[in-house]
Amino acid sequence: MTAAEAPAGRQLVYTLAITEGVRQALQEEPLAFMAGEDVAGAGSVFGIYRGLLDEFGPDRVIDTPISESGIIGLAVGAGATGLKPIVDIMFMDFIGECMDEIVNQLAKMRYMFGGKATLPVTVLTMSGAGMNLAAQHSQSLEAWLCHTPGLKVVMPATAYDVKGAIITAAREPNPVFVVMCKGLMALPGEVPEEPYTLPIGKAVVRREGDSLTIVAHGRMIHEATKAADILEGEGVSAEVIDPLWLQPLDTETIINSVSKTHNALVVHEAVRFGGVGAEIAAQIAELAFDYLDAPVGRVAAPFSPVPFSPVLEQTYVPNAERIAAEARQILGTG
Amino acid sequence: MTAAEAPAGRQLVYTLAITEGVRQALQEEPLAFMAGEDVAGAGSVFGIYRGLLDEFGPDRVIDTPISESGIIGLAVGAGATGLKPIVDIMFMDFIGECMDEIVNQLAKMRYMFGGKATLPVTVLTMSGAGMNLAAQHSQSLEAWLCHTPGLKVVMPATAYDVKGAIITAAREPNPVFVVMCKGLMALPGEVPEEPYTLPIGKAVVRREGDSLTIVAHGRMIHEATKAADILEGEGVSAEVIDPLWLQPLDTETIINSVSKTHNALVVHEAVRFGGVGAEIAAQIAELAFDYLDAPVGRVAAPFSPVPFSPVLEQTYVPNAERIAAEARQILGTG
Amino acid sequence: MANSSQAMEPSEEVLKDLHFRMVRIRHFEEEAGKLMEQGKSPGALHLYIGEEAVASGVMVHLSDQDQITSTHRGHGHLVAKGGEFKKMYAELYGRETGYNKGRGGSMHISNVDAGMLGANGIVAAGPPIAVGAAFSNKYLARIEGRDSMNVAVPFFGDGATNEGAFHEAANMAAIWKLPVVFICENNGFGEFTRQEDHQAISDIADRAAGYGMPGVICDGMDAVAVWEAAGEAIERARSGGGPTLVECKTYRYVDHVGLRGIGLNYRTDEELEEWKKRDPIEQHEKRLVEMGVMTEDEIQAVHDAVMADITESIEFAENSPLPDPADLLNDVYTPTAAS
Amino acid sequence: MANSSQAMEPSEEVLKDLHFRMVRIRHFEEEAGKLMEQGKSPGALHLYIGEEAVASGVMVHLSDQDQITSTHRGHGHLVAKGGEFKKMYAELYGRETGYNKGRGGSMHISNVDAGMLGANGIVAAGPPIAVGAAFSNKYLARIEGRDSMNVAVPFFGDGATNEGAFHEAANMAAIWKLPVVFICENNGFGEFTRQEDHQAISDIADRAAGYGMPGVICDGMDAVAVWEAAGEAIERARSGGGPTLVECKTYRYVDHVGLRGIGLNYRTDEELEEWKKRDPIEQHEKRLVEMGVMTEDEIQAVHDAVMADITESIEFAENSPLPDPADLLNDVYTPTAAS
Ligand SMILES: Cc1ncc(C[n+]2csc(CCOP(=O)(O)OP(=O)(O)O)c2C)c(N)n1
Ligand SMILES: Cc1ncc(C[n+]2csc(CCOP(=O)(O)OP(=O)(O)O)c2C)c(N)n1
Ligand SMILES: [Mg+2]
Ligand SMILES: [Mg+2]
Repeated sequence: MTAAEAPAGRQLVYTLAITEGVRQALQEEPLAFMAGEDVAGAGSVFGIYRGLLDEFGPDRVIDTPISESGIIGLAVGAGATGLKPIVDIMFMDFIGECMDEIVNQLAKMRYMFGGKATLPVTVLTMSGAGMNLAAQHSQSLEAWLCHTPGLKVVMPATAYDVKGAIITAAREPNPVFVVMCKGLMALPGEVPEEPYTLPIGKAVVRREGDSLTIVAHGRMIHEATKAADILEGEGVSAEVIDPLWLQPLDTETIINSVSKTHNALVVHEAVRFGGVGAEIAAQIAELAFDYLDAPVGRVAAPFSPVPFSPVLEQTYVPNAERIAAEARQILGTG
Repeated sequence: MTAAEAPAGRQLVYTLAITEGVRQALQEEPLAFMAGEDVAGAGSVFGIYRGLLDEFGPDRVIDTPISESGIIGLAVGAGATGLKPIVDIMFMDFIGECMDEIVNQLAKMRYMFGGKATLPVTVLTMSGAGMNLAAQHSQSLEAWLCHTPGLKVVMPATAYDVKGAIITAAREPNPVFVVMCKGLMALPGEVPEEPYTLPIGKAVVRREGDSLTIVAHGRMIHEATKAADILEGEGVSAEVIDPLWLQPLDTETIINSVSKTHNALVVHEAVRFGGVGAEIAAQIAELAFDYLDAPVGRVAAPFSPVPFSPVLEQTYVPNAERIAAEARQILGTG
Repeated sequence: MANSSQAMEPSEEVLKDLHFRMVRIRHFEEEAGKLMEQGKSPGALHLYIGEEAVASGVMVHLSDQDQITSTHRGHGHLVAKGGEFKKMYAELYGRETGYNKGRGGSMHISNVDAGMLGANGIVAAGPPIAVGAAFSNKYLARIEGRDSMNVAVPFFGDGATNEGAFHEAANMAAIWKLPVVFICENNGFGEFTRQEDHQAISDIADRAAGYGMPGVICDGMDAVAVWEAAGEAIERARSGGGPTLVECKTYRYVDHVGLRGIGLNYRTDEELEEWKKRDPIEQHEKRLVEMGVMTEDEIQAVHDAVMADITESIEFAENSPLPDPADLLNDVYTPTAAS
Repeated sequence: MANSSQAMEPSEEVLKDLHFRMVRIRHFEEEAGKLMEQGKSPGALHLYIGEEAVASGVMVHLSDQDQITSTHRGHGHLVAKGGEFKKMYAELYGRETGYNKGRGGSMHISNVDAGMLGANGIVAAGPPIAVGAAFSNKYLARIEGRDSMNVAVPFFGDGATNEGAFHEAANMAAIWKLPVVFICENNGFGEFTRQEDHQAISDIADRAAGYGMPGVICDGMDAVAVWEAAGEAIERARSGGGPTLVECKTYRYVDHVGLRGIGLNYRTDEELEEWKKRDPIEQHEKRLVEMGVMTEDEIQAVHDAVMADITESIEFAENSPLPDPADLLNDVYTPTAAS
């Protein structure tokens, strides 16, 4: 258990932790506003912003047209001129509509201007598969964002972390993407009532272990933890690390763990080729070279769009069983 | 020297090899057309399509409005209904404007339709830094494309390869991105007059060697070759591999080489974090685990936007010296 | 515009055809909605109930060689374009026998063979694709020496007209005088946001002038009105007169997703009731009877036949094989000899 | 529109101001072009020569608290917004003393302190950013209890109006009645493509109606005409009347990149000559003399002073320090206490 864990106390589901994070961010900063498609009247299609319009009014909680380029542009322009925009891109799959604004404007403005602009922008978006929403509403595209200098990227997978991530992002003077997991919306967890932040770029050790380090982010952290349970039953002690921040990445915590366990497995929901797991695996293989007993394994989605049919989607999305199987492979116990 | 090398013969510069590739693709396929911003009247801002309008007329060589989403949408719709679109996205930096059409439409339509659509689309675009064009006209964003199931990606760095890549792409029934290198426009090379293709997914061994495998793509292949020259002078024999196709990637050729040399260095122009080099390095570290004498090295751009000032850009873009230095590091001779 | 005037009077055959298509959509959707609410079919369904006149009024003019692009709310378009219920329900169930072999589901349901280039999960993704199809149509007519062109018809909502993709597509179609008819299904909402909150105009047809194409408004609750407006535009497109933007004012009876239509907090039940008074099917059936085109019994027989088809088709879907997980990676790429 | 009528007559001060800004742009650009062609300044320059009346006519109405967004052709906008030559040439030279510390160069030249939110290498990237700035202006006026708002002005070309980003921004500005004035610099070309080949309309102002905002056309070769049209729109925006699209018909004397203006294969020298007859600076100088606002000598003195400033500034730039490669990664992120 590490610092970022919540103390015993009030339970809140993931969705309500999101709401509370945004609410407190708006409460503490009069220059903060929230905008996005159906975030106000409807409180988002996911219901994650319900009540915010009533509390903060239509000047601060704003329904936009279906215009993702416009939404990120709004955040860039408002952020560069003194406000603290919190904008929502409903499904992460829709960032394709505004990658220019994200990558060429939001991420680069400060640098291109020689440090003379500040972009205190928070972007909230929902990623992940498992709900039979097919190829255009199920993607995990964090790799694009993490490859983009100027952005910070956090992928909270617990109620505690999602609230903390939002408040951290809202207080940050840099653009932060909070990539949320739609598969976790009903997940309860301990969430303190007061506002709190997460240390930027700090991984969380979700479970300690000796013989294998599993690095998993987003919803996969829960599958990795389940896999660790399965492995424990087989006498294998796995350490489970949630990087939480993919940009900047906490290489140190990961390498320290692998130096201890001598084995590593990287897990994510995105397709394997070119996913963030490639970067993590490459770093481990490079920096823990002398410690590794076996090649770094990777469990991720195969190289196809997300299929609709549940029977295919279940095969597609990584799960505890596949993680455990790969772990056995690495440890030579399979 | 391998199969993909040109026989001795006619020399053509990179730009003219591009023109010839497109010309022959249009000649051999009446259903092929080319469209893009300023590709017709002006023959592109790079001059790479000069003469095509005159030869094929305005029905087949078409200037579009400045509408990148529209251009890729045009290719998707025309491709799915029987034509063979060849479209140009001037600078690769502009793909942010049409990532939705690229990733959610072009790449996925066939899969989402259960295999019942075919997308014989070629996208030509120009990548890379080194010409003082600053942060929005210098990027290498191939990692986004390679992480997208449904796309093929080739990054030709010689006159021979760029012509072959274009004809290969034009004959392919799948979407292919031909990511060209603006830093190579004046590069001459041997180019046969007749149309020819490249084997899809086959790497090219640019230079054979025993003690280190350098995997480099795009313009960096030339820097890697120069680095190999430098190293040769120091008694180090480096094998230089150009994957050429980044999707699908020729893992086999790379792994075979590393199994022989026991050392590997991956080089590209994109920023290091999350670049295609991470995937290549991770694959080498995994699949050649038992052969590696040292960690896989990576030389790539640091984590910032491309700076304008030449003095900064020169520091930013990898070059032969940095590659050689990293090689020495890996080999412990530095 | 000249030579389309004789098309203004729908024949009895057309009137029956409009009716048949609307009835097929209505029942297909109601049953699909129930299946979803019963948890029998996976995923989310965006239903077309209330808007049947639009798809039907347009589709009567199109052959299998004409293409359409659709939206997240796409079943109605496919049904109207002749979609077979068996393959449609099988798709909603994620079965191998579905139109997309279960890979696409509701949001991507398609039938390329009949020119239905897919429902789409991305708002406004359709118009640029339709422009591409229209480009093909013009190109092929040219090289085949035909005067008349196939037409591409993108359907899209009011909300979609605020996406850049719509704008780029409309402009391209206009410059090149492509055979495209842009059909805007203005149901007054993008999800839960009213039109007045997502654009400062009330007639989307006003956008047409900015592209240099005609803009037309029609009553999207009246199949004949849609048929007339679309017919004129399609005829013009076919004969080289270029694109038109046709705005159909309509209303969605149900929620953005699923069947529930009343008790929603973003609109009043009264508003819904007002629109229902002009129900496209009831209105049209009244007309059919009044004009003596069909008797009430004949109308009932259409409903019964459609329901029978549905019952059989759902059974077919439920008994159809699931995709084989071993085939997961098939169909990502078209096989090539070369690779 | 009512209370802006008294602004219609430019004072002598305004007339001189318009002149001064135009002259500064013209000489700045000509000298910058020479530096590029001599290989002294790196990268590519998109010059504004011929279009000076637009930036100048608009900028006279703006204070440092009002923002603009610019284009790849951005020097003119920054000069008109009071840009200092020293910092501008230093930026073109990639020096640490440049506005962007050499990180941005011509295509990103900016001065956030004076509300110049950057030239931009991405066509049509400006309008959405300007909408964001206007959103701030309205928001801040509200919480500070001010009636009058700062105004955000995106400049963009005819070609840019075909990008989706323009469309989305215009729509958003209109819904929320934001203080934005969209200034379209219609120079008849997007790079080498004529307007008639990139859109089927000839007046871009026609697009305004589709967003529910006024659209105005003015002579972009006449600084006073621009000043008048922009003034009315800016006044309206400032006082809460919402956005306007102002189309300024103008012409670029030089090539898309660099100085060469004649002998281009995508336009005739005659066309250029026609436009040059209405040269914005010559026209305006004639007016100044005729109206007795300035003598020829006084005009010459302005030119001389500007040229002296330029000479000194180029020298400053050439003698300025280069960025230190050790600072390469500075300024990617704003430093945070937390991380
Ligand atoms: C690019 C994109 N943005 C947002 C969404 C989420 N979304 C799905 S449907 C919808 C509303 C569409 O409204 P409209 O175009 O009017 O169609 P309607 O649902 O009313 O038929 C939205 C915002 C999406 N699917 N794609
Ligand atoms: C998104 C994007 N697409 C294409 C380009 C390449 N490009 C640079 S300037 C230009 C023409 C712009 O035309 P217009 O908007 O009329 O401005 P002008 O140059 O005439 O001032 C183009 C296509 C770009 N910079 N960005
Ligand atoms: Mg709607
Ligand atoms: Mg122009």
